[in-house]
Amino acid sequence: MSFTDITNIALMQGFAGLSLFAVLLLMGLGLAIIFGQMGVINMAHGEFMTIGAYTIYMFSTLTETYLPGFVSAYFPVAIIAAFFIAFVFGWIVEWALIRHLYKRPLDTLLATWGLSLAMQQTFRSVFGAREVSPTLPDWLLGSWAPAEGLDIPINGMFVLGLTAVVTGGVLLALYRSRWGLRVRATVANRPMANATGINTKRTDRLTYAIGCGIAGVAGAAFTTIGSTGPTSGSLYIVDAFLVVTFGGAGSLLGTVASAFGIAQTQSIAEFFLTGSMAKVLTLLLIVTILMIRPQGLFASKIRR
Amino acid sequence: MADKKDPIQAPLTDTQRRKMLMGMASAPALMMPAMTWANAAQYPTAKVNTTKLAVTDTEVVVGQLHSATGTMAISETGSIQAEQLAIDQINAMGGVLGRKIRVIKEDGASDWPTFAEKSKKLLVQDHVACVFGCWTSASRKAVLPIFEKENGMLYYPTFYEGLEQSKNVIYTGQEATQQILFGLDWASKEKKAKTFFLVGSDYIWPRTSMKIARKHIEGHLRASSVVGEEYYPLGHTNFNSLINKIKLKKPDVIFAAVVGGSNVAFYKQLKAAGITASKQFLLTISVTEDEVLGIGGENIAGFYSSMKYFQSLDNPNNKAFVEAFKKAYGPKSVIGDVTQAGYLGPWIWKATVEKAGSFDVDKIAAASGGIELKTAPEGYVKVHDNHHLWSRARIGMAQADGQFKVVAESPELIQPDPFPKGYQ
Amino acid sequence: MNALKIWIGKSGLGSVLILALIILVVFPLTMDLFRLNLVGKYLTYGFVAVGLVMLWGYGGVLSLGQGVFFGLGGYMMAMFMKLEASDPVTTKIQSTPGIPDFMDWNQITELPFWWEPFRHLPLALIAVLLVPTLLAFIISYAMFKRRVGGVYFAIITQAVALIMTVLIIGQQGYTGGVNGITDLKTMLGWDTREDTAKYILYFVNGGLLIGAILLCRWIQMSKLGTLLLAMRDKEDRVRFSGYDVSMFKVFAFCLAAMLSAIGGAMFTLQVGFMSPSFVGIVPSIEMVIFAAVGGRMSLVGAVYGTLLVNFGKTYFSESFPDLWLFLMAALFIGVVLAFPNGLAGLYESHVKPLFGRRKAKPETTAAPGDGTPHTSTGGKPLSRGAPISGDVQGQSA
Amino acid sequence: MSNTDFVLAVEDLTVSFDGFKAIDALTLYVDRGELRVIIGPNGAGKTTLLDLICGKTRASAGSIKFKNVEMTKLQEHKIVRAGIGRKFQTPSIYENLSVFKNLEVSFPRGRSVFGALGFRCTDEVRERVQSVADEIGLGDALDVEAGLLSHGQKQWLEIGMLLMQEPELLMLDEPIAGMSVRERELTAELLARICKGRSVIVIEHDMDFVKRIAHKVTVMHQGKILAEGSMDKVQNDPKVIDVYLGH
Repeated sequence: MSFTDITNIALMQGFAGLSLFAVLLLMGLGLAIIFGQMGVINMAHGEFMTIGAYTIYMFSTLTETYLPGFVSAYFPVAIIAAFFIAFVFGWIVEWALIRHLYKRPLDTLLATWGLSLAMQQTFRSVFGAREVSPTLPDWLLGSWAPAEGLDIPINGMFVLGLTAVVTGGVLLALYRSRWGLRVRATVANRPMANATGINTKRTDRLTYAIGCGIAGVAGAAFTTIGSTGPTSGSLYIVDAFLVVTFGGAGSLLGTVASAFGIAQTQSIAEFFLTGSMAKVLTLLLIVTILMIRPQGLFASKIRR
Repeated sequence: MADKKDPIQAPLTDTQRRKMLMGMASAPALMMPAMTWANAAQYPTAKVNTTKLAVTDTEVVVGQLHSATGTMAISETGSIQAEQLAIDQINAMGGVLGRKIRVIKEDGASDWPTFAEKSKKLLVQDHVACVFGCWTSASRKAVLPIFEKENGMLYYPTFYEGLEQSKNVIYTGQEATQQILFGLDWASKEKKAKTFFLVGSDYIWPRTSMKIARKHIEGHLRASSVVGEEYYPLGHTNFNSLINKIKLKKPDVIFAAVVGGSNVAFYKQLKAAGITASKQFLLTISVTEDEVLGIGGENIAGFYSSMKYFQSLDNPNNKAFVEAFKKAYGPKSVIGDVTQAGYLGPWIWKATVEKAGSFDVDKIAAASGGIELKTAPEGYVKVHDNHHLWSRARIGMAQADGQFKVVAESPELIQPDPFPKGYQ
Repeated sequence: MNALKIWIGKSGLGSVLILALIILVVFPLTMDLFRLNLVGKYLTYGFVAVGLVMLWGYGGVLSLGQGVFFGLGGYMMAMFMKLEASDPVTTKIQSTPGIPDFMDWNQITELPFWWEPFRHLPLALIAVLLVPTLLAFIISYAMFKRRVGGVYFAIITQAVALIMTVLIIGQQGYTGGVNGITDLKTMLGWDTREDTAKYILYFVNGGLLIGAILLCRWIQMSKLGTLLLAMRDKEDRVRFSGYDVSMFKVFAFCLAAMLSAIGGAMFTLQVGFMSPSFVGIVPSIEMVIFAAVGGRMSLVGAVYGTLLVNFGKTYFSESFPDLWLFLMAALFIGVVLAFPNGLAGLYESHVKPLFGRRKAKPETTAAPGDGTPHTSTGGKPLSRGAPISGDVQGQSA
Repeated sequence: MSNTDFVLAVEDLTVSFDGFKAIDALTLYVDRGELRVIIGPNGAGKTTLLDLICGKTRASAGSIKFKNVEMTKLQEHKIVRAGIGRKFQTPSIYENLSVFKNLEVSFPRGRSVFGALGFRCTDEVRERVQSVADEIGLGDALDVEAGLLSHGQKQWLEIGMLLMQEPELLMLDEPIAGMSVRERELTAELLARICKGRSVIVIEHDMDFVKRIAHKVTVMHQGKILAEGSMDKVQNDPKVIDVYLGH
């Protein structure tokens, strides 16, 4: 075991932490918007991610069948499509379901749980009970090896880059766009926002749909690192909730920080402990910190 | 109940259904050449059914208990299809003792208590003659006491950890030693492997398998050692830290028993970390053609899997089986090890009933030892007195198209040994 | 006699009586043992649902981790029965006879010390009651003292459920892992799998459940019940009337946990195994749904809800195997959207008016709302805020 | 600061929300048996001050002594049990309970979890409820659901709930908001009666009402005390006129 080897492992381990951070952040982001800005608990978040994953699958199948020459190019298009498909679906769900429940946040949890059951069964009926594997373009596979014994996963870098773009986009939208202004106004004071002519209903619908759209993007991106099947989304939902809760609802910065913290803890613990114990340790740490600081890492102090 | 649409067949069009029947029609000649056409009159119901099973002069009811929903539906779908295919083929040949088989399907919903509830329903309320079902160890453990208490018969298709033997279960998959030892010997001999890194999901089957593997590596292989042993929670999707640990140890072999959704993440991330077949030798005991569907052939090509059956097996039995299966479930469908084991269940049961001349569970349990099946897709199999099957072990190399190329095969049938001495 | 009648009417005992008749007389007379055993199993979930009525309906605190307590109770019972089932004679095939089989499979050669108390039934029973309650106390004390409530509390209980599952599955040498603790046979030599045992256990279970409902009813009628309701609507007012609000919530949480644990123990006894699939998030949410379907304010309704959902699940999954998940989903969404007060709310707003209102003499000590029409009319958010519905209703019929 | 004879001694009290000092080094003393009125423009920190005293908000610095006992670190219910009662700005009563229940719940016994379980409504409790109800003019309305009361009656009911606890310091946040002229008069009389034997702090905007009830007036502005003294003195203070009365 030479010094270079250890440096390489350390570098790769560092990147492993970063890439887990990106994964957690990306899966938590859509939820953070919906939960943090609207107070709605979207238990169907995982299934919206699955929508994204199946979008990639459909695109890959269609491309392979009809435009075999474009297999290397379909992926970015499919990710954008994943956003819009999940967005439209989110829009409909908000209209049909969520808008009736704004005053009862805990009930949104039950209703969206029912929704997630129905969505899973729909995936099963449409795509079959088995997992599928979209054909990924070659440029997304394999690793980038800048030096002997040092392999940086390309899919990890891709997810990291995508997360940066999406997070940046969300922050920009929230703090620089009219939609963001409306959302923040609505969060701060709904009646007042209404009074100043903001259509809060429309804002809510848009917010929910955007949250779902981001979930779709996350699901699409995760086809590069994980499975695509009817129940794939359920693998992510709890982690996503932990990230958002731990970060403190209503604070995107908190979500970023918490994703980073959880990712590093878990990734380092996994390296030095067994997988199961690492998971327990991470979860215990989260719960302990939440007990000391129940409002999450970042939450502003206000007069209660 | 029989006319109930089964979730797996539901998408089939009428044409497909017709094709499927045609496929079956060709089966009798192939499957049971020496078959004597039984007729029900020869076997009066009062004689063949003394324990109030759901057997009439024209019909025998059996149960099928798998997860059609929930996380395990991914894996269990193949078994459901294969068992149904076998039953349809048997019916097309005239049934068992002149009686058509009627199936009551129950959904275990990937939930062990549900398995227990449904198995009890099948046995106590429906009085089924036997049940084809279960996949995970946990579901089997949940139903086993019920089968023993209510004296039912379970045909269990999955390769499993062993350490179990029951009058009321026929294990048509391999117990752990049948699957593991040959593969390890082969790796040691052919691939000159000395250092092994063991990776598994965190539950009884991988843990027991790895225990056996470790004892074998340390006790029976020359100058070999285990350099790492890791377990990850079911459903774990991030393996980068594990991969770095593997890189740190530089093992000759990664010996893997990762299952479910984790499986896909594991192989995708291995590939992304530069661990591909050209650089690393990997032997798994948990990837069949079914799993490759989700993983993607390109992500696993070149790695090895130790099973008793691969879809690509070149023998007439298998050719007929694959053809019939594809006719029934579409040309793109694949057949994994457990799917084939599931297919064996109804045929073994039929042969046993005919040997015993009775549907009674006690008589079947007693008659099971020594039952032979010359028509099995995996080749000749025989039921041992301990209710497991003699079977061959095979090593397949994964191909990019999702199939396996068989590269090694045990010369003899391996005797099942659910309680292996020296491995506990 | 008349006084008794008034008291029964006032305390809503009439509905409890009907439920008791259904559980203890009607079901046993009309069902075969298999179905009765199923009902018995469902009724163990009823304990959880009743606890949730106290915690969620009355206390206004939603827990998504009740499975933890159900599971713990079940595991404690299972540990006792497993030790009894693992005597050295029956386990002589193992490398270490006399310990549970799964320990042997995991190369454990000695019974862990914390398993020892479970050799004794009284200790095991005490553990069934106390361990989950203690855990509930620790969790809820830390949370409620810091005013964690609502959505946050729900999510943190989810995290607890997750941790518990990972721990149980990860430590399979000590817990049986994913498989759980299976193949339980006897309790003090009494074979719990026999038909007579099943009947006895069913009645014990039913009796305990009715007892639990009566206990909760009594709590509801005490000042504590009034305070819980008061807290749900005007927490600050209660606090500034000199009450330690957090301790009341802790009490409600511990009560719900203890009830769940009893349910879990009864489950183990009747079904014969315990598995981590009860501890996780999915079963915990399902149990909340039972209470929601029955009516989150109604103890009796919660039991009906539990029975309805479970019968529905069994029936749908047998009759419409490819549609049953859609039907369950529709049930959940429908209940939340259209009938936020569940079956009990439906009964209050639609069935009860048909009988007319027999107005009892107003009594100062009676529950409020005396005979005035309820606000529980469908999807209005208001009706949830209104604490009065279901069998809280004192005087109207 | 050493012990004092004051029932309430607030010294150097400061609280800041994200840097904004809502109360800034405020010092205030209240005598036994005194009825103090706090006035000041919106945002002066009046309600925050009450929140701080009753523990609803935690102080960043300074001390609050009630009968020479430090209150800033105590939990809210302990502060209440020490003898401080607080009425909120909007009537905070249990709308779904009867007037009787509202008062009964406020009776200072059975305050622990198991105490509440074992609590019985004895004749002593009944008598006490009746007498308080008479005091607040709701003696005939005991069985009425509280939500059906008029706005003024709700205010009285909340005061009655506080009286049930027999506090030594009573803090009322805008007690006559939304009341008719007649109700205001009755409230003024009520306040005059209840400040016998206890101290009362009232926040109010209505100057006529203040004039009528106040023993002493404190004017707050931007988290600080601007002036303090009799109504006449305060009214003529040029600083006060400048920030408040003059506008």
